[in-house]
Amino acid sequence: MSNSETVTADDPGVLERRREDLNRVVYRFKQNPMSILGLCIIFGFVFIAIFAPYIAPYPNDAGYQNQPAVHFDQKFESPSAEHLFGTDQAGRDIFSRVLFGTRLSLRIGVVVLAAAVSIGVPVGLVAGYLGGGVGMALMRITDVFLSVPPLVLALAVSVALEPNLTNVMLAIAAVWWPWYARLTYGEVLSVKEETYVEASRGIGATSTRTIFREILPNVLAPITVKMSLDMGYAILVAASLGFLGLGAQPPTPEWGTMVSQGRDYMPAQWWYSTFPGLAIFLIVLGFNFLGDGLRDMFDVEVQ
Amino acid sequence: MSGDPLVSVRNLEKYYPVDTGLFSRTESYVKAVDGVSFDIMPGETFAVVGESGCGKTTLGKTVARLYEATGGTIAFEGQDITDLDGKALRQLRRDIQVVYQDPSSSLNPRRRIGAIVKEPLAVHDVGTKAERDERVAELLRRVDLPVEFRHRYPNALSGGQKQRVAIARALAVEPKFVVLDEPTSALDVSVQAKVISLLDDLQDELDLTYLLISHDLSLVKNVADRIGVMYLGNLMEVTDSRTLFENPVNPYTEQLLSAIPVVESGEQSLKPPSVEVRGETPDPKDPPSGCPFHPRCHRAFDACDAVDPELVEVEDGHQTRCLHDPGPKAEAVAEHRSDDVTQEGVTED
Amino acid sequence: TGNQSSDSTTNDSGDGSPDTDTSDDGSSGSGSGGASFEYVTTVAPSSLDPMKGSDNLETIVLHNVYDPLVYYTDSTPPELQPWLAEDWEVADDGRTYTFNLRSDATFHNGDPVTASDVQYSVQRMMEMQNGFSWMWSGILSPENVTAVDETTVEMVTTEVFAPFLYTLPFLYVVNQEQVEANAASDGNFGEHGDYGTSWLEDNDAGSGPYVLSERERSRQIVIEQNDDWWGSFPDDRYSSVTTEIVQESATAAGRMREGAEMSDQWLPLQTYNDLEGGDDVRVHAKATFNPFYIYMHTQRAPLDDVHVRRAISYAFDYEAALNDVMAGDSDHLQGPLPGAMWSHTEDLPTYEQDFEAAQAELDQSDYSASDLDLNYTYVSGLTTEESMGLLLQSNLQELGGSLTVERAPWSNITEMAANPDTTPDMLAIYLSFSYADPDTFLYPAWHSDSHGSWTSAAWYQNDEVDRLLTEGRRTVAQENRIPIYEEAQRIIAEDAPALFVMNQATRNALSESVQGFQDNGITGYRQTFHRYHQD
Amino acid sequence: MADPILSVDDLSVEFETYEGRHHVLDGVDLTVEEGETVALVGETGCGKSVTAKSIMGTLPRPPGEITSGSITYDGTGLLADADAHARVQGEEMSMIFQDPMTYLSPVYPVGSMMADVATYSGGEDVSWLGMLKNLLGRRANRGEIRERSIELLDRMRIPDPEGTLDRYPVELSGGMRQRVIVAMALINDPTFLIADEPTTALDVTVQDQILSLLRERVEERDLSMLYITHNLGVAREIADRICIMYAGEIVEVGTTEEIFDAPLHPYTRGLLDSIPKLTGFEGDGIDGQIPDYTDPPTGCRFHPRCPAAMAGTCDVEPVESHAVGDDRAVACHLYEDGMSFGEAATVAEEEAGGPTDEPVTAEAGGEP
Amino acid sequence: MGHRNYLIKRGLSTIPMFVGLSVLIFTLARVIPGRPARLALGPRASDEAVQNLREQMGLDKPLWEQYFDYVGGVIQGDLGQSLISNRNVATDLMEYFPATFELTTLAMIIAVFVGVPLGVVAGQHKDRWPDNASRLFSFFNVSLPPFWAGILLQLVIAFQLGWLPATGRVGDVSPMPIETTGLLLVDSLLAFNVPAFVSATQHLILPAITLSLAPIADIARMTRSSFIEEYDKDYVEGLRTHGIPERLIAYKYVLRRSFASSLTIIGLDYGFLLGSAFVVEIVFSWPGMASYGVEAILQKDINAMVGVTLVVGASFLLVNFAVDVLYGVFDPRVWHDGDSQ
Ligand SMILES: Nc1ncnc2c1ncn2[C@@H]1O[C@H](COP(=O)(O)OP(=O)(O)OP(=O)(O)O)[C@@H](O)[C@H]1O
Ligand SMILES: Nc1ncnc2c1ncn2[C@@H]1O[C@H](COP(=O)(O)OP(=O)(O)OP(=O)(O)O)[C@@H](O)[C@H]1O
Ligand SMILES: [Mg+2]
Ligand SMILES: [Mg+2]
Ligand code: NI
Repeated sequence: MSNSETVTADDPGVLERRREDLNRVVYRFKQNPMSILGLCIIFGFVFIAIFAPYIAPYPNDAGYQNQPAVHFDQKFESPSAEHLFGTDQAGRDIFSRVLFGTRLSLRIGVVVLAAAVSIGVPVGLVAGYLGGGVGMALMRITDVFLSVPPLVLALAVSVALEPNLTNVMLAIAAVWWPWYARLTYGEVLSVKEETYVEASRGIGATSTRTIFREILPNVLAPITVKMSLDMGYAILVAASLGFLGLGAQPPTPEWGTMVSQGRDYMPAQWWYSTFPGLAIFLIVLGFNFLGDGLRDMFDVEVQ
Repeated sequence: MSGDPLVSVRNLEKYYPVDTGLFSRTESYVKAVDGVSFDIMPGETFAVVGESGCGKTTLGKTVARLYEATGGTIAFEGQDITDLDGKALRQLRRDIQVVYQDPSSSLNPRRRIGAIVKEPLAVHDVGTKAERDERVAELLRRVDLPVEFRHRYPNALSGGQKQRVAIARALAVEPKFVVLDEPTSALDVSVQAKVISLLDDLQDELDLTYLLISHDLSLVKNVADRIGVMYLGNLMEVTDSRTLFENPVNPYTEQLLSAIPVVESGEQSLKPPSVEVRGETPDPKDPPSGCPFHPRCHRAFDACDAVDPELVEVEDGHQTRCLHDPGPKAEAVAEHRSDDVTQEGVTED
Repeated sequence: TGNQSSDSTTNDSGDGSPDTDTSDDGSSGSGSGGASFEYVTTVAPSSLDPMKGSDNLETIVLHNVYDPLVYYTDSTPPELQPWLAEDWEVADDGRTYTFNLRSDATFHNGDPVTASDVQYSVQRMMEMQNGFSWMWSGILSPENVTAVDETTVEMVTTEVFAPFLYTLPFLYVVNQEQVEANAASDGNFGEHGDYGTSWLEDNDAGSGPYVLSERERSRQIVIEQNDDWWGSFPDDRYSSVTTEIVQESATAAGRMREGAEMSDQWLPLQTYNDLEGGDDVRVHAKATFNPFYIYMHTQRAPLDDVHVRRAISYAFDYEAALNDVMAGDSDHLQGPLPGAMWSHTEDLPTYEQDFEAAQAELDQSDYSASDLDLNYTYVSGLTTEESMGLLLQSNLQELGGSLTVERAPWSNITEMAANPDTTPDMLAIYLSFSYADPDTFLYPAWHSDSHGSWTSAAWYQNDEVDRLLTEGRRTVAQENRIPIYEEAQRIIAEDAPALFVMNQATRNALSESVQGFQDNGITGYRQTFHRYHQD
Repeated sequence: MADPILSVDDLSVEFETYEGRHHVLDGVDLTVEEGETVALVGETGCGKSVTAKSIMGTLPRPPGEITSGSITYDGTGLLADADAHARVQGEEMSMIFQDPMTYLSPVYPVGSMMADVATYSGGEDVSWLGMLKNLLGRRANRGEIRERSIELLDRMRIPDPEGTLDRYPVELSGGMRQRVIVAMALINDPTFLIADEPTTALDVTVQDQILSLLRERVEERDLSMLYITHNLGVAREIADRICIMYAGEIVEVGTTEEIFDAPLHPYTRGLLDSIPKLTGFEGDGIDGQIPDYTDPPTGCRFHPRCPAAMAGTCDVEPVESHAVGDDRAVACHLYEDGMSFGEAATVAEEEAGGPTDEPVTAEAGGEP
Repeated sequence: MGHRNYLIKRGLSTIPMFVGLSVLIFTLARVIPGRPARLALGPRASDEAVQNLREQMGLDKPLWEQYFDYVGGVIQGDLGQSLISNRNVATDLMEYFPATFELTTLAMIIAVFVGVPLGVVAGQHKDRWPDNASRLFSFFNVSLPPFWAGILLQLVIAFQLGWLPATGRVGDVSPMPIETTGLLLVDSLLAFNVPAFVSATQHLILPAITLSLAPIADIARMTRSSFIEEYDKDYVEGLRTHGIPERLIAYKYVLRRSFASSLTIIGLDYGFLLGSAFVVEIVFSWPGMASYGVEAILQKDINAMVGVTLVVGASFLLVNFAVDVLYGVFDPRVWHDGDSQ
């Protein structure tokens, strides 16, 4: 007992070790100014999402607190000090709606990826680890999903279900998991070749233990990177569905839907489409910057 | 040799299916291990040497039950373990451990040394948490590593240190039999020497039995009690280490020995007279007919490409696999032996 | 009762010649030389089979290529005028109709139009069960149509159905011989094979003023003047009409500016506003028969309480709806019927925004404002309906209730409305119009027999109204039907099973040069190109 | 004696990485006489390849940087004059690499690569047009080059040399590939050859074959060769002279017999002891590991591992190379003042006896 | 293994994918709530009529039976009747697919011809300004929502500057070229119909550019990273040591391998592109399969929906097959996969 205590006394200390790790991460990260910019953009959007009610000049125009407001008498006002991004066909402040739209987009991104990862990663793990017929079958199924463009499949799924927001998210997740399955599968295949996996079997560990202790931690890096890149894409696909008329219900502001509605009023009311589109662009850009930085940091290649 | 062997391998086979493409239902195999038999006595070091791709690793891992044998039997402490599975197999793993060739890839880069060494204890649910920690410290000390290394990640260790960690892990559950798969081939010589002497000490101390796999004849000569020389999935010659160097009877052993670069002038005299080494190891998917070694053999004669020799005992405890010592296949050889051809007559095909 | 004035229906607008404003038959025969007319639309027709087509663009083409027995005039509300049938009479039983066909009508291939063609057309319509056939299901079956002689057809309806004649402008007469000759042998209609359906997509078998000359799916449809038409064209007629299908309203607007003659009525309001400013384009806006309702689910709490429904009706801001959401030229509906329909009565309770009245109604109900937690569903993509929902949402909020606005694709909405449990609390619907009779608005919406259809999404159940509406159908003479419908309207308006929001103005953009356009409010009959001419 | 064909003087190379600056080579001196084979021997990471690359002029810069020293080839200073370097590299020198698996382009038949080497080595540039022609397979002296290649492969004892030219590297075994690489290095008749561990990845039997091929070729053409290896046995077979390198420093130079029969430097001795021999093997290896180049030990770089390290001297004072007889030099404080091996051994004995066996805890470096 | 074997094997492996695809799509289409028969007949059709149509369409049979009927039809080129167009879906697709094909192909060509050089330039100048500029450009491209990018292009180039038409596939030209391939560019060229060709090209430019933005970025990124990776390989060092000119190394050796890696991305991107076409065609009123497909999906026109998705999936599979074949051309190791280690 005393011995084990002396052992810990030699120890550089957990905190210090953590800091060391962190330092390295920070160092790699600092090398890449774009990823810092990305991080800033994302923090910016998260900030906006949290504090939207306080930042937005007309929170009710975005349906805040279930007290949606309309001002048909102010419809289609062009951008001004009062309405930074102008107003829409119901006289609502587009600026406020764009700000509130952040909440939805982030939520979609998070939910979609959480769902996609929780289906795709286990499938990939199992297929990769077991290999053989089961693995083959699982991956063939995955490939079938992959052969339909995500947007098309999501469109079909979200129509098959009732077209509300939850189902849109489900639909996107349904087309997204195969990418994670494939990525995980590929990673598992290469990690599986590592001797430490065999070693784990060699000391008598069960498959589950091997998968979770030895394999999973080693495939997390590319998955994390892909997730951060995919946040942007998921938001983009959701916006595309919104654009095609499947998205959040009014008056909830949804960027894709706004772009789509604004299109009817082009080019006269150009601001209607332009600003929500810009928001999508920025947030996706932010996630791409970040993801790319992470990719450099973890030094992994994901598609 | 006396007493019962700890490990007894009979006619062990391990074939890898080869995908030969269109429509064929994997009828073709790489016969990585093709009918190998040997015994290992308790406390002894049995070494297998051979060139790259000859099936050494496959043999070692099949014996350690990491791979399923295609045929043959493996007995451990007199008990047939060829078909153990499930819990019984996991139990067996406490007795049989493996140390791998590449120390970098045999340690999970995302786990700390402490956790890696503790893993077998956790798997087999040995002791309380405190006891396990204690045991890990002890193990690290035993392999001459500072105890505080337990908090490091493998990539902060040098190759030799990693290999020590791997050894500590293998020893954690007090195995009786350890398969050492080229444990030092990834290390520098100055480090290799240390690891080898560590393994040697451990063997004496813990009463371990080793199956040592290596391609380095000089190394093997110094550490092994008995040696098997392997070529294309077959054991070509098996004997104790002194005899192998003093009196090699198999032409392949001769070639191997004569090709060793030596550093001391004294060594030169221990090598057999220089023979010409020809060709390279054939494609294991498409092995030659007859004796697998005949296309490269400096002593081949025309029977060699027709008759596959068997491992026969030429003297007590000294086996070889060559038509010059034909054993039961004598008649078949005689049939083919039209003339006393030794050198010419066989060409690569 | 009403078996008296059967012939009174025949008389309207005289004597069997088309109501071309300029007359002189001499010009009609000598075909070519007329101008060409470009009609721009954003809607593509799915079928040009006269027994399949039923929506906007389809009927536009069908009306110009096929002749029905009777035709609508271009007045509002439209009246009936003789067409293939020179005259007709209704027997005293109110069920037997005898039509005398004109003898000079020929199909485009030269065959004469005969009574058996009419009989065949009914048979084809009712057996294919597609397109407009719902109008006559349960009312007219093929075996009750007989060709008395070459030019006399007798139809016997299964029961008295007063609007029957008003439905006949949608029954196109096809050339039996030609259709049968071109029918594919394998199809869904037994001995009739495919009933000629695939052939009719690219060819016509009609006798109308124009001949289908070219159809390029999703691009254009060209119809050319029928030189042998029995009727007459105005002098400066359009001898060929090209319907150009464009995808975008912006393109449609562009085509108009570049000199197209006319565009359809489905462009966004904004586009019409933009067009109006232009030089040679005028936008014709008229509120005819395009009522917009917001149904309230009368069988679900709290909307099952008439006071709640009235309270909501008082809470809605009709002013904003008509002037801010719309452009100010739509009408506020008074009760269920558009003002232009005969039997509409001015003397109905009309709802204006009045929160005091709303509150008063609410006080009389069993519910309080906080119970008003409702859902409003509209058709995806219809911005006006969305805006109306948002407006209602803010109005209800003011009242103390709440409303969620939901969009659903049209295909889902019809599904939802089939079942009272899935029908939304409030449903925004343009009650599309078919034949020119009050029955077309009232029966499908308010008679309990119509429950399950999207037209009846209020699940309204009032025995008195049921009785009146049935009686209205059974009463043949129009003057006798008027009081019946007035009474029904009054009850419905009092019950407020829907917000009678507006009768939306229909817009058409026309080139300044086009004359003869009259919006009679009937789908397809607006675009009766043989009535148009250049100035 | 004539001037050496290659001489490297006081070469220091550093690398800039995110971990900091690596001081890899620290004053390397090296000479190769005409017609001589010199082996550069040392363990992994000691800077052998960096030395070779510096000589060939293919050191990646950045991150590498030559901070001092000179390289002279046949009287020409190479470091000062990039053009001369390029010319010498192309026309006079050639190199054989360690890993036969990765030093051939996987997407061209080996013949195509050989032809390119034959055509372009010499450093002349290629025009876009020339490249297009090349890609379309119509270079100028195609037939001649092909013949030369076939002949060379044949001399490399490659069965079916003609067919081999049209094969892709994947279709060849490791030994075959290594022969092709050797052939490629020899195709333009270089006068100086650098072989960077050409047999490390091969089996002993194949290694034996390649070594005898190389020996033959060197003798036949009177090539000068710098042979890099970590295998003392191989060095003994091929080299006339051996340089032992440790952590970026040449610690000992001598003829092959001298090095093996009477190693002077403690490292050389340790190394020799560590090698398992047929005659027996009692060696214990050398404690510790190669130091971290970001912060190399002061004084003698070997001192933390040296059993004979003299506290106060070895860890403080930089070592100089001391000539011990002709052609023989050793960089160790023990041999300061021209001490002989015997004397040094006594000193070493004393020193080693003093501070007992250091536990492995003291292993140097290791921090990332 | 020989080349032919590889091709056949690779080709055969797409068949189960195709079957899987059809099952997936088919099932998805049939579980969609909403009764297609009712939709087909219009809102006021009688229940009886609906029931009849259901029987006609076989919707009352068990799902697997419907599937086999369907597959039987597909084999004969019959994709079932479209509810919205009242035609066989195959006929519809023959009409709409060429437009989509023309658009996506041009977009892909643009993407390759811009993306690859961009990636090479970036790779050659790693971490210097051309690299940073090219990467930034790529980031912008992938982040642009295609529908929004299209709208912006329309706004600026079509509406503001008036350089190119905003929507549609061809302007008001007569005579229209006769349809032979369905690809307007090809048809008009075949007919030497210059005005039609010019107009078709003008109409094609904006949507094709919009579609190509994201793949440009992807291809550039992939080319860059594989170029850099390849540039780091030992054999490149070897070539350099032998004094091979840098240009030859870069363009003969490195580019060939890195292009092979980019090819995989090109295959995947084609699928992505078909997906984006769904929104881009809407924005530009492009009369292609995607607009038809969106309509079909929203209107629950199941046969059309299945048909469109099948065609999209099949194109994707085919393109990827082609890519794999091309991959073998650029990297011959593929043919010898399994020949030797
Ligand atoms: N998982 C596998 N699938 C197919 N073939 C295999 C597999 N593992 C090994 N082989 C083949 O079996 C043969 C023997 O391989 P093995 O790894 O046992 O050789 P080895 O003697 O250990 O070689 P080395 O000295 O290179 O480690 C080789 O030809 C190898 O290609
Ligand atoms: N491009 C580089 N960037 C950074 N460090 C480098 C680079 N090349 C070499 N080094 C460092 O220089 C040191 C010497 O490397 P070098 O390749 O010369 O060793 P070596 O003696 O050839 O070893 P081996 O026997 O493993 O080939 C190593 O520590 C390595 O980390
Ligand atoms: Mg091995
Ligand atoms: Mg090296
Ligand atoms: Ni092949």
